[in-house]
Amino acid sequence: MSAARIVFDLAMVMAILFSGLMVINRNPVKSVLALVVAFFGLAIGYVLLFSPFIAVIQVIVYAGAILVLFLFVLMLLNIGSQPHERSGRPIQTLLGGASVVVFAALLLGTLRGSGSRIPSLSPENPAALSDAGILARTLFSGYLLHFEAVSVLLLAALVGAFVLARRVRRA
Amino acid sequence: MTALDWTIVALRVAVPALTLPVLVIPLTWLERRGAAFIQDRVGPNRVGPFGLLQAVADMIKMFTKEAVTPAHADRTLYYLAPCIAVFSALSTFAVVPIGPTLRIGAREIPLIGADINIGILYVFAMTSLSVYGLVLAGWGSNNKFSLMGGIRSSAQMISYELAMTTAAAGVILAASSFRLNDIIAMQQGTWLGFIPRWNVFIQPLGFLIFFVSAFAETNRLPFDLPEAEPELVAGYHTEYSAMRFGAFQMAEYVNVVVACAITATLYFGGWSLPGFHPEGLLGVLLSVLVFTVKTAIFICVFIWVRWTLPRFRYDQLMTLGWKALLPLALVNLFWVAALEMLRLRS
Amino acid sequence: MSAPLWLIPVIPLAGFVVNGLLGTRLGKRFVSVVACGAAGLVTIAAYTRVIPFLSGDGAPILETYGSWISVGDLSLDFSFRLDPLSTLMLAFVTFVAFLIHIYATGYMHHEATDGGYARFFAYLNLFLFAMLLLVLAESFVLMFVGWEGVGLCSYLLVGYYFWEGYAAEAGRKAFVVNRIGDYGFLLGMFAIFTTFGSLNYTEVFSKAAADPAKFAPGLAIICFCLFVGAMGKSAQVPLYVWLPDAMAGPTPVSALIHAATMVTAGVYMVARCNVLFRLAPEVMLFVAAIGCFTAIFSGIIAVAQNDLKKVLAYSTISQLGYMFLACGVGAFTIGMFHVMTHAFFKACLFLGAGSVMHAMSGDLDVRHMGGLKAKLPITHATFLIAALAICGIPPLAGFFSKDAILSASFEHGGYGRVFWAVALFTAGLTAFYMFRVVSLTFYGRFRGTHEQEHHVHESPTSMTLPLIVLAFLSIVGGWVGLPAVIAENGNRIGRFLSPILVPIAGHDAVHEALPHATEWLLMAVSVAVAAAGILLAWKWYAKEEGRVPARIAAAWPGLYSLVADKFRIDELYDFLFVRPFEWIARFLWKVVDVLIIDGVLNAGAFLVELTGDFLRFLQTGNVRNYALSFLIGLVALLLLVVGAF
Amino acid sequence: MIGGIPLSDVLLASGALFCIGIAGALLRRSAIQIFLSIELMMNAANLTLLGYGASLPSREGQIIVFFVIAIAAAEAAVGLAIFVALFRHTETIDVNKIHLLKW
Repeated sequence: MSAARIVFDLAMVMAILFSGLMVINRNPVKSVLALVVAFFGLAIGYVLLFSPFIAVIQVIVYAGAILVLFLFVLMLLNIGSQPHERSGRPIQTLLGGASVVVFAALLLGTLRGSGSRIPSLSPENPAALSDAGILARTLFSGYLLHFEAVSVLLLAALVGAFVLARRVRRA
Repeated sequence: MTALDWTIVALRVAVPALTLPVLVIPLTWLERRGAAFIQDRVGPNRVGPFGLLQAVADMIKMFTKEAVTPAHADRTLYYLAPCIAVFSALSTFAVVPIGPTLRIGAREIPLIGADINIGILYVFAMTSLSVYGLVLAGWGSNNKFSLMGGIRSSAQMISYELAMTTAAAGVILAASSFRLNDIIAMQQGTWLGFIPRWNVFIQPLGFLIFFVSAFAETNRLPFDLPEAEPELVAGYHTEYSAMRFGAFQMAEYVNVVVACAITATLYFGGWSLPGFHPEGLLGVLLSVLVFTVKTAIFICVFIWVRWTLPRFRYDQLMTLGWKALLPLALVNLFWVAALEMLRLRS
Repeated sequence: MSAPLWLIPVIPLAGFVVNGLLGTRLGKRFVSVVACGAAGLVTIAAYTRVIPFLSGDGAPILETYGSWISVGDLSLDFSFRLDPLSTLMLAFVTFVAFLIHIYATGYMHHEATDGGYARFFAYLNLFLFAMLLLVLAESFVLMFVGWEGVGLCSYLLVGYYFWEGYAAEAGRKAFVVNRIGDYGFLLGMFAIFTTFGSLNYTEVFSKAAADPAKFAPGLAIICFCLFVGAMGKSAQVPLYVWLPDAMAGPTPVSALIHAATMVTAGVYMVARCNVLFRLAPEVMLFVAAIGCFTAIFSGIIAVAQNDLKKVLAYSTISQLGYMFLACGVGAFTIGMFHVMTHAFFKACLFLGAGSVMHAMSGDLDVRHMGGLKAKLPITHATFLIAALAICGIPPLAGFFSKDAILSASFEHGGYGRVFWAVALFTAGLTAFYMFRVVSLTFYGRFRGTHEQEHHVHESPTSMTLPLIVLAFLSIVGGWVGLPAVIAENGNRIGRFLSPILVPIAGHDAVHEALPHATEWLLMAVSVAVAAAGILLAWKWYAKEEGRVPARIAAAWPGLYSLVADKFRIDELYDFLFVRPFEWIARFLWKVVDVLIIDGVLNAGAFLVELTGDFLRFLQTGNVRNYALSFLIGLVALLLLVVGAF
Repeated sequence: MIGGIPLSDVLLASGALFCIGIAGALLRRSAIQIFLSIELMMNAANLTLLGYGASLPSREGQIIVFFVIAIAAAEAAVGLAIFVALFRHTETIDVNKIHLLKW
């Protein structure tokens, strides 16, 4: 076991644990917080997968902006812990749980069944992947149109969010 | 790696992590004396010569006071908040180069915590985490003033992060690198023999925006809306006392130091000076001194501004961030991009 | 300095755009300045081309501005043509339009500011644009654009008082009847394209002229279809019924569109296609016969009308008949000559009628008028001059053109003599009904109400000035076409227009001129007939105040009412066409649409609704249900994939 | 192996996170937690992309993740705006109680 693998696995275990906490917790604020930690763990994993740029973006955008936005909304609307009450939809819950289990089993089965198919092209120097400069050059040459399209999408989202969340004043 | 290597790595991490909290002590003194000077008062002058030990006394007081936890607070979050605040403040400094590479024999010791190739992005990432400390303090205290402070800080920090990052993007563009050492390297030398090749001379607008945003990011006056005393008692840390309160104070001062250090690095050449080529141990120490002086100057500006300017209203703060700084930062970015294009053409 | 041809239609178009978009905001004065400015500018621009052309050799000038349509074999350019024919039209269309624009500023002055005024002038400018496009076009298709454009403007302007039911109906009628003619024109264009493979004048005419034997068989169809188009636009029997109703529009519109310019487009088109028509002698005969019949038919109707503008409308139809008669007997240049002189005196008459109407507070019934000579001296004088001109009293404009038509049909031989006789009688009729209205309007005693008498006044300068100019042109306008017997080289317009009659291989254009004595005799006869008509009308209506006609009407009440009711042609059409169409429409509506189509749709809708009634239970509104079904689908897909392993 | 990390570890972690995300989205009733679970699923997908990207090696993985993060930001902004509007209207975040869009 290499040191990288140990760190990676630890980070992943942390991410999985806190994701579970996120799902289980009744307090949405703590849920968000658990997810922040999970994402932080994922970011560590990303660094080890030679994607430090993505890792930092992950922290800046997800942890630093999106989840803060969640917190902001929760605090703005003052949504605290939700009282525990029965779902009243047992079939939904049962069927949902069963589907998740089946899905997980299928995933596991696929992974195991395809163990030999996972590409094991030994990369000569995957460390080159972590160079943000080359990544930028790839992004801005081969994917410029996509980049611009995403920027337009973000603008649309900005306008949309503004329009949706605006308090309609009745004259 | 030998044990010596490990020791050096540990030192590179530990020295800033230990120095920065200690720096809070002289800074508190500086702040209070500076305030007194500006307000034409005497200031603390009883404990030690010129009251120099006043801050130490304060610290002892904080450590020994009772740490009250409000009855209805969300304990987890309440305890976690100051830790996050200190953590994010301290971890930011890991990528700031405080001097050139030190050569002792065949060994090269870079005077930087971690010379990663996305250094400046790391700074922003960590800064963006610092908001959690404030927000969770606000939420966990279960106090409406704290909550208001928390809400304010989350909106304020996200807003100003935009302007700050966009301003810094100008520097990144000019340096073609996220690495802070590269950014320092590109600022060495002079124009016309006497103007240092500092970014501040090419991008004065960018510098201004970055510096103003830094005030908002560190919650310092005139942008200390999350803790605005007249409205919110003490904002997000209303319910904190003793050393937990001290942790927030410490985080604030560390943030100030880091902001000043980053400003000095991005716009004023960091540890370098034109015409100064550090050689040997002495040279490296002089470089560190240069860096310290530059940072100290900005810290003084921070203190000066705090006691000079009144607090903004919240809507003014938002208007300034979104409608003035962000567009101006974009203008700056276009300007730098145009310069780069010209440079590449010629 | 001369304007490019494209500028000429573009100027009024600009006026239209400005007035149409901004007119209501900027007030009457601005609208007037823009509209009249556009008309004036276009007149100047046109004359910068007309005057050099008059002194040139008459060779057509083509200006091409780029490709317009290029589909398959069809290739059309945006190109304009300046030749004697279009020069003539350009010269009088722009000038008369300018005068009428000025007149209209006075006439429409009492219009409400809320859009009506600006709308009127915007449409007027648009009309001018379309008319100039029609005139300058180098291809049938571009001409058709102008042709439809003037039709549209005619519709819009006839229905100008759209809130009055009759105006809207009249506009609709004009549009529908014109559509029949346009359909003919379209068919004609299709036939031309299949026959000649082109729709450019130059190409079509040169091909036809170069090899008449090859194309002659198809030409009868082509010319007939084109003439149907001309019949619709130029109000010939049987498609004339829209023109009298079109008098519902404001009087400047009647003068400009329904007398001077648009209605002569048919004549222009026939003259333009003279090469084709000359190769189809049977259609030529048909044209002449229709023209001749229209002339006398509408002349008779005019005698019994009491509405001043209606009389002028029927007179216009009659005069258009003359023009087609001229074309039909091969005298295209004379037809165009009459188009020009008619534009002057008929515009003058209409504007005079408008002036009278202005004075009479909108009343147009000649039975309420009388003795207006003293109150309206300028209107009276100009109206009288124009009336004399239309009657064909020398040396006024109408005399030369009408006399030329008469002698042309006389010398045509064969049926031409019959046409001559009918046309001669119509000339007398024209003189009679024209002077009937002149006498009833301006002489005798006033027969209207007291308020009207009190109100009667001469029109403002902006209205009388165009009247004077047009009256002057009604006098001198004919002097460009003096017959050879008066001055050897007097027929300048004939010589100027002669290049449009492209020589056709195998057809010699030589015809023997009539002996001078015969010509003098013909002139004398026509003048005498006209004078007789004038005198009779004068005696009956001015001196005896209509006692004789009243007795005649009383003696044959059936005949009188038949004529007064315009031979009940509208009723006939109503019975023959409109009613059957209504039945068909009713059938399509009640049976085909409501029962069959709606039935099918409703049945389909019912089925969909039924399905929806069951399927809607799947839509619970609960997001988690949807997410669950989504996941179950995913699991199923994954199972499928795993199974395929 | 990617610098010492087997790809199967990456895929296993990614699958586990994805399943947790699905379970959260399906079984929780708080709209906020459903939203968070969706974000988590997206991150699980990102992890896979980066894992394969590093293993191939190819930069496309990072680029796709870059776009996914940008789109997630847009989605979060609009989603939260909808959420705010909805909450103002219904005063609840329980999706079982928000079922206006039905027959």
